Amino acid sequence: MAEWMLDIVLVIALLVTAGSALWSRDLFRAVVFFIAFGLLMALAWVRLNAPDIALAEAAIGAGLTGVLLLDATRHLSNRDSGRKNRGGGQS
Amino acid sequence: MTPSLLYALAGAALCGIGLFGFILISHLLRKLLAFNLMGSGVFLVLVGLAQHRSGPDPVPQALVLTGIVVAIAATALAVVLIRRYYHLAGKTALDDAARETLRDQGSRQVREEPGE
Amino acid sequence: MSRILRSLSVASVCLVFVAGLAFVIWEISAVATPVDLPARLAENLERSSVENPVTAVLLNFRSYDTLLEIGVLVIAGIAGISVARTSSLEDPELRTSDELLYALQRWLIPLMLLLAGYLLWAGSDRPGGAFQAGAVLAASGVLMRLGGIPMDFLRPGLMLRLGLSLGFAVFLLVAVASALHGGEFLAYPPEMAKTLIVVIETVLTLSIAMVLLALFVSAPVNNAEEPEEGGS
Amino acid sequence: MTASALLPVFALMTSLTAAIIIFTLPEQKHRLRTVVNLTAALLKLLLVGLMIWGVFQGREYGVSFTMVPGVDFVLRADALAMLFAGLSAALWLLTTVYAVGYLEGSPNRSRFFGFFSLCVASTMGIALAGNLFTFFLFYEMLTLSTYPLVVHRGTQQALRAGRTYIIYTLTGGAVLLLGISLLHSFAGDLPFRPGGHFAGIGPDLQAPLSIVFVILIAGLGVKAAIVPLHGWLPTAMVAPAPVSALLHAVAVVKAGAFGIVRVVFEIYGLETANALGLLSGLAAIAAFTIVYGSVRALSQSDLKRRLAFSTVSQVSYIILGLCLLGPVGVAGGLVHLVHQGVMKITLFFCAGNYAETLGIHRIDELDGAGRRMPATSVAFTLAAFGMIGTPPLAGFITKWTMGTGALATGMDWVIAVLVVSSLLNAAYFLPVLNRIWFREQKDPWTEERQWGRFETSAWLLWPPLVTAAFLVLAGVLASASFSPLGWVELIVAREVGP
Amino acid sequence: MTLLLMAGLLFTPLAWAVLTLLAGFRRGRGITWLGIVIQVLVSLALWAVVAGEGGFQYPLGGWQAPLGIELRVDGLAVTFVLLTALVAAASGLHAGFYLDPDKQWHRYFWPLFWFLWAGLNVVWLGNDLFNLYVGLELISLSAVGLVALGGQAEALRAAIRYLMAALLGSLAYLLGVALFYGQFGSLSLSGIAFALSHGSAQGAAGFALILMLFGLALKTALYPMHWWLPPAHGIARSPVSALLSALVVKGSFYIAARLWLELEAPLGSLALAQLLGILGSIAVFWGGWQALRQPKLKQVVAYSSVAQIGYLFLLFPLTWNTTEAVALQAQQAMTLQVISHALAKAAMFLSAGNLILSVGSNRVNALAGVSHFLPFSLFSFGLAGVSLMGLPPTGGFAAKWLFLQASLATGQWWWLVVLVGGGLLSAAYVFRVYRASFVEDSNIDHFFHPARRLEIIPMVLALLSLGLGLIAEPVLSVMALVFANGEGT
Repeated sequence: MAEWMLDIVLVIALLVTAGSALWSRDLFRAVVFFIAFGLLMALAWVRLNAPDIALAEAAIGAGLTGVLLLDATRHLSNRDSGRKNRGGGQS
Repeated sequence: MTPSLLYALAGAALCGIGLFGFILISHLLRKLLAFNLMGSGVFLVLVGLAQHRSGPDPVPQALVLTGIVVAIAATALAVVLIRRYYHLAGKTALDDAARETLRDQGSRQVREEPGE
Repeated sequence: MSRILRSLSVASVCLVFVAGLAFVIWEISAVATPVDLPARLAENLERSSVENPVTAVLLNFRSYDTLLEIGVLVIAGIAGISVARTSSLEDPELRTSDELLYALQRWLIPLMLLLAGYLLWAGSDRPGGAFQAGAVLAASGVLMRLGGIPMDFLRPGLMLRLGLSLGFAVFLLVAVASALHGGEFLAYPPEMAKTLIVVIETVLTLSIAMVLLALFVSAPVNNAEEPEEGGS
Repeated sequence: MTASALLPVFALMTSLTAAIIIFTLPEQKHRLRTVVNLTAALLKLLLVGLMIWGVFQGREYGVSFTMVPGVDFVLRADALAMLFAGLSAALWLLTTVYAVGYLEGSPNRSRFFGFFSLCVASTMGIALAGNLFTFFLFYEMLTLSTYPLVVHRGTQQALRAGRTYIIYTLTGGAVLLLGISLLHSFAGDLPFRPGGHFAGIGPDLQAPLSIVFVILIAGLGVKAAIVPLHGWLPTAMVAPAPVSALLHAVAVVKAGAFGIVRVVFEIYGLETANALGLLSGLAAIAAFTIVYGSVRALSQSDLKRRLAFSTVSQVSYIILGLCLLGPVGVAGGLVHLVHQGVMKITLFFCAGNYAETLGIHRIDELDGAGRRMPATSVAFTLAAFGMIGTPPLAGFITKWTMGTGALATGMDWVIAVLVVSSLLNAAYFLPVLNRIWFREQKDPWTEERQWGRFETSAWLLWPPLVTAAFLVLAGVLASASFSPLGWVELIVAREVGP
Repeated sequence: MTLLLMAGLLFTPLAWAVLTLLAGFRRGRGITWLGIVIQVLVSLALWAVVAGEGGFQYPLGGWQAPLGIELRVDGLAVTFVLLTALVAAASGLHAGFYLDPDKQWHRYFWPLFWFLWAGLNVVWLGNDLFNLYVGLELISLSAVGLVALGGQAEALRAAIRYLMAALLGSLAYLLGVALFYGQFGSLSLSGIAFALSHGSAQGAAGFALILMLFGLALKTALYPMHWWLPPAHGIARSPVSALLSALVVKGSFYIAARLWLELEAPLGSLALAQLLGILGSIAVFWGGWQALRQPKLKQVVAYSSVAQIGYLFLLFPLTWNTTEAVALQAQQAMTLQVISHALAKAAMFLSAGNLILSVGSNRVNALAGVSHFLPFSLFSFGLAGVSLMGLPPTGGFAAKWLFLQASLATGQWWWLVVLVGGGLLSAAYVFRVYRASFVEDSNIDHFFHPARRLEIIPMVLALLSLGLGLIAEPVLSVMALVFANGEGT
C-alpha cells in the first residue's frame, strides 16, 4: 500500500506541477514549475523501472530544456502579451 | 491495476492538460511548455501501457529516449525561432490568422518581392 | 464572453478526449498482446553484443531510428544557426552576474564532465549512454557559457559545423560500410559490433552536446534594438 | 508502326509542331513565322488529302494505346472524320494566309499564331478521335487554345468576352465529362462505330441511356451554340476577324456539332436514339434554334454580331438534318457542316476586310462599299445568297437535300422551318447587300487605308475569293463524287446504310 | 545489386546533407548537383528493379520485424521514391540558380534540402510505425527550417505556425503508435494488420487509428486544419514552396493512406470514411474559393494546394467496404493525383518564382500584360494549371477520371459534384492569372527575362504532369506491384 501511496502522490504532483506550469501568471515561474515537472518525471521513470529514461529526462528534459526556456524568458517579456485574441489561430 | 497502468492513465491526463494549453494559450513559450507536457504524457502512455503486463520492456524505453531527443530538438528549434520572431516583430504570440492576412494584404506586398 | 465560451468548449473537448483515451488504455490493458517483443529481445540480446537492452535496441536493433533521430537533432542545429544573426558570443548580456553560479561552476563543471564520461562508459551494460552523456556534457557547456568562458568553437564556422555533423557522419559511415560489405544497411559485423557501438556512442556524445549547445548559443539576443512589445 | 498508323499522328503533329516552333520564335521573325505557318498548313492539307484518298479506297488509318486503365486513346480516320478534317485543313490554310495579312503590324503575333496552330491541332484531333474519351481530350484542348485568341486584343471588352466564353465552354466540358463517365460506368470504353453500340438494348438500360444522352447533348450543345446555350457566341465577336472566322466556320461550333453527330450516329446509333424518343426533342430544339437565331440576327446593327446570330441559326441545320432519320435528310445535315463552314468563313473574311480597309463595323456604314471594294463585295454577296439558299449555290444544296429528306420520312413540318428560315435569312442579308451595292457613300470611310495594288492587301483578298469560288463549285458540281455532297453520301452509305 | 541500391538510396541524402553542411553555398551547390544525379539514378534503378522483379522487404541491420525495422519496398513506394527524386532534383537545380549565393545563410539550404529528401524516402519506404514518426519529424523540422531560412518576421511567423501544427500532428500520431504498441506489442504495420485479421480486440485500436489519422490530416492540411499551410507555402522561397507543396504534405498523407489501406477492413467505419471524404470535399471548394480571392500569386498557388489535397481524401470513402476492383481504382486515382499534383504544383511554384523575378512583384495584378513578352514561365504556369483543372490529357485528368469511375461504381454519386465542381473552380483561379497576363491597358515597358535555365525546369515538370495522363497505364501497373510471391517474408 505504501508503494501505491508513493505512486499516487507522484502522479498527483505531476499533474499539479503540469497545471501550474501552464497557468502561472509569471512566465519565469511557469518555467520553474516545468523544471520541477521534469524532475518529477525523472522520478516517475525510476518508478517505471526505466533508469535510462530517468537519466535522460533529468539531464535533457529538466536540465537542458529548463535552461533553454529560462534563458528565453529572460529575453522575452514576462508579461503575457495582454491581447485578448485567440491562441495563434489554432482551432 | 498496476502502477504502470496508473502512470499510463496519468499520461492520458497530461495529454489532455497539454492539449488544452496548447490550443488556448497564445503566448508561444507557454505553448511550447504545453507541447512538452503533452509529449511527456504520450511517453508515459507508451511505456506504462506496454509495461503493464510484461514488466520492464526495453523497446518502448528506447523509443521514449528517441522521442525525448526529438522533442528537445523541436523545442530548441522553436525557441530559436520564437526569439528571432520576437526580435523582429516584438510579439510573443501569433496573431489571429484570418485577421492578420487580411490586414497584411494591403501593406506587405513590397516585402514579398524577390529580395525578400 | 466568447473567450469564456471558447475556453469551455476547448475544455470539454479535452475532457472528452482524456476520458476516451483513459477508457481505451483501460480496455487495452485487459487483453494480451499477440506479439511478445520483450521475450524476443531477450533471446537476441546476446547477438547484439551489448548488455544493456535499451542500448541494444537503440544502437543495434533499431539503430536506423537512432541514426535518423541524430539527423533530426542536426537539422535543429542547422536551422538554429541559420537563424542566428547576432554574434551572440560577444554579448555581455549573456554572462550571468550571479555570484553563486560563478562559484558553483568551478566545482560543478569538472564533476559534470566526469559524470558524462561515466555515463558514456556505463552505457553498454548499465543504464546510461550517449544521450544522457551528451546532455550532461551540453549542460556543463551551458554552465560554462553562463560563466562567461569563451568557447570559440561555437562561433558559426567550419568547426561548429564539423562538430555538429561528426557523430552523425561516423554513424553513417559505419552504416554504409556494412552495406558495402555485402550486408544490409546498418548491419554490423558480429565480431566488431561492440567496438563499433562504443565508437558510435562516443562521437554521438560529442555531437549531441555540440548541437544542444549550439542551439542554446544561437538563440539570438535582442536588447539594443529590441522593439517595444506591442499591444500590451 | 506502319504508315497507316502514322498518317493520323502526322496530321496532328504538323500543327502541333508548328505551334511549338512558333512559340519559341522571337516576335520579330515575321517572315520565318509565316513560312513555318504556311508550310505546316500545306503539309497538313497534303496529309489529309492522302488520307481522304485512302479512305475513299476503303483503307482504315488508326492508332491506339491505353492511357488510363479502362480507357484508350484512339485516333482513327474514317469517312466522317475526313469530312471534318478536310474542311479544317483546307480552311486552316486560307485562314492562315488571311491572318498573316490581317495582323500585319500588330503586336503579339507570335502568341497569336502559336495558339492558332494549337487550335487547329485540336480541331484535327476532334476530327480523328476514335472514341468519346479521345474526343473529349481534344475538345477541352480546343477550349484552352481558343481562349487566348478570343482575348487577344487585351481590352476590357475582350477580357469580358473571354470570361463569358471560358465559363460557358468549360462548364459545357464538365457536363460532357460527366456524361462520358456515366456512359463509361455502365457501358465501358466505347469506340465510335457505325450503327452505334446500343442496338436492341434491354428496357432497364433505356432510362439511364436517355438521361446520359441529354447530358451529352447539353455538354456538346454549348459549343454548338444551341439555344439556350448560345450566349457566348455573339459576345466572342470582339476577337480578331480570322479568329471569328475560325470559331464560326471550322473549330468551335463545328466541334460541338460534330460531337453531336458522333454521339447520335456512332455511340447510340440513329435507330436506337430514335427508338428512345430522343431525336424528336433534339429536332424541336434545333428547329427552334434555327428560327430564333435568324430572328435575333435581324435586329443586330453590328455586322459581325449579325453574322454571329446567323451562325447560331445555321449550325442547327446540321443537327436538324440528323433528326430527319432517312439517309437523304442526314446527308443534308452533314453536308451543311462543310457548306456552312465555307459560306460563313467567306462572310467573316469579307467583314474583316471591310473593317481593316475601311474601318466599317456597323451595317449602316456599309453604304457604297461595293464600289470601293468590288471583289470583296462580290464574295460577300455570293456567300449571302448561299446562306439564303439561292440555287445553284452551296446553301441551296443543303436545303434542297434536307427538304427532300424530310418529305421522304414524312416530317413535313421541317419544310416550314426551312422556308421560314430562308425568308428570315433573306430578310437580314438583303438589306446589307442593298447598302453595299445600291446606296451612295454618305460619309468618308473612318479609317481607310491603301494596301497594295488591289482594293486591299492581297493576303486579305485572296482567301475570301477562293472560298467564294468554292461555295459556287460545291453547289454547281454537287453531283460529282468528290464534292462535299458526294463525300457525304459515301459517309451515309457507310454509316446509315442505303 | 538490390542491396547496394538500397544502401545508396538511404545513404546518399544523409551523406550529402553532411557534405553540404561543411561546404559553402557555391561548393554545396556543386556537391548537391552531383548528389542529385546519383540519387536520381539510384531511384530509377530501384524503380526498374521493382518493376521487373516485384517488391521486397528490406530488414535494416539484418534484424527482421518486429524486433528490427523492416522497410517495405513495393511498387507504390518506389513510384513515390522516383517522384521525389524528380521533383527534388528539379527544385534543387532551380534553387541553385534562384537563391542568392551571397546571402550567407543560403548555404544552409543544401543540408536542409538533403535531410528533407532523406525524410521523404524514410516515409515512402517505412513500414514501422515509430520509424515513420521519426521520418515525419525529419521532414517537418527540415521543412520548418527551410521556411524560416533567412526570413523576416512574416516568414518566421509562418514557420512557427507551421512548426506548432506539425508538432501537434506528430504527437497525435505518436499517441496512436503508443496505443497500438500497447495492444499488439509490435510496431510493424504489416504485423499489426496480421494480428488484427486474426481477431484481436478492435474497439480500442479504432481509437488509435482515429488519433493517427487526425494527426496526419493535420500535417496534410486537410480542411479545417489547413490554416498553417498557405502562409508557410506562400512565403517560403519558391524552390522551397515547390518542395513543400509537392512532396512534404504528401508524406503525411501517404502514411494515412497506408494505414487506412492496411487497417480499414477491421478498424474503419462508414462514418469515418465519409467524414474524411466530406472534409476533403469542403477543402476542394474552400481552397478553390480562397485561391480565387487571393491578391498574391503565391497565395493563389498555396490555396490551390489546399484544394488539391482535398481530392486525395476521396480515397477513404472509395476504399471502405468496396470491391477489390473499385478499391484498386481509387488507389490508382490517389496515386495519379499525388504524382500529377506534385509535378504540377512544383512547376507552378517554380514558375511563379520566375514570374515574380520578372515583374518584381508578387501580386496577381502585376502580371498585367506580361503575356506580351511571351514569358516562358507563364506558359509553364499555364500548362501546370491545365493539370490542376483536370483537363485531358494531364495526369490530373486521369486521376479525376478514375475517381469518377470509382464513385460511380460504388454509387457514391455525391463525389461527382466535388470532382466536376472542383475542376471548374480551379479553372476559375487559374484563368484569373491568365486573364491578368492578357491585359493590354497597362504599359509595362520593363520586363526582366530570367535565365533560360531557370525557366526550363518548371517547363519540364509541367510537361511531365501533362504527359502523365498519356502514360498513366504503365506507371500504374508498377504501382500495383506488391511483394513478389515467396520473396516477402
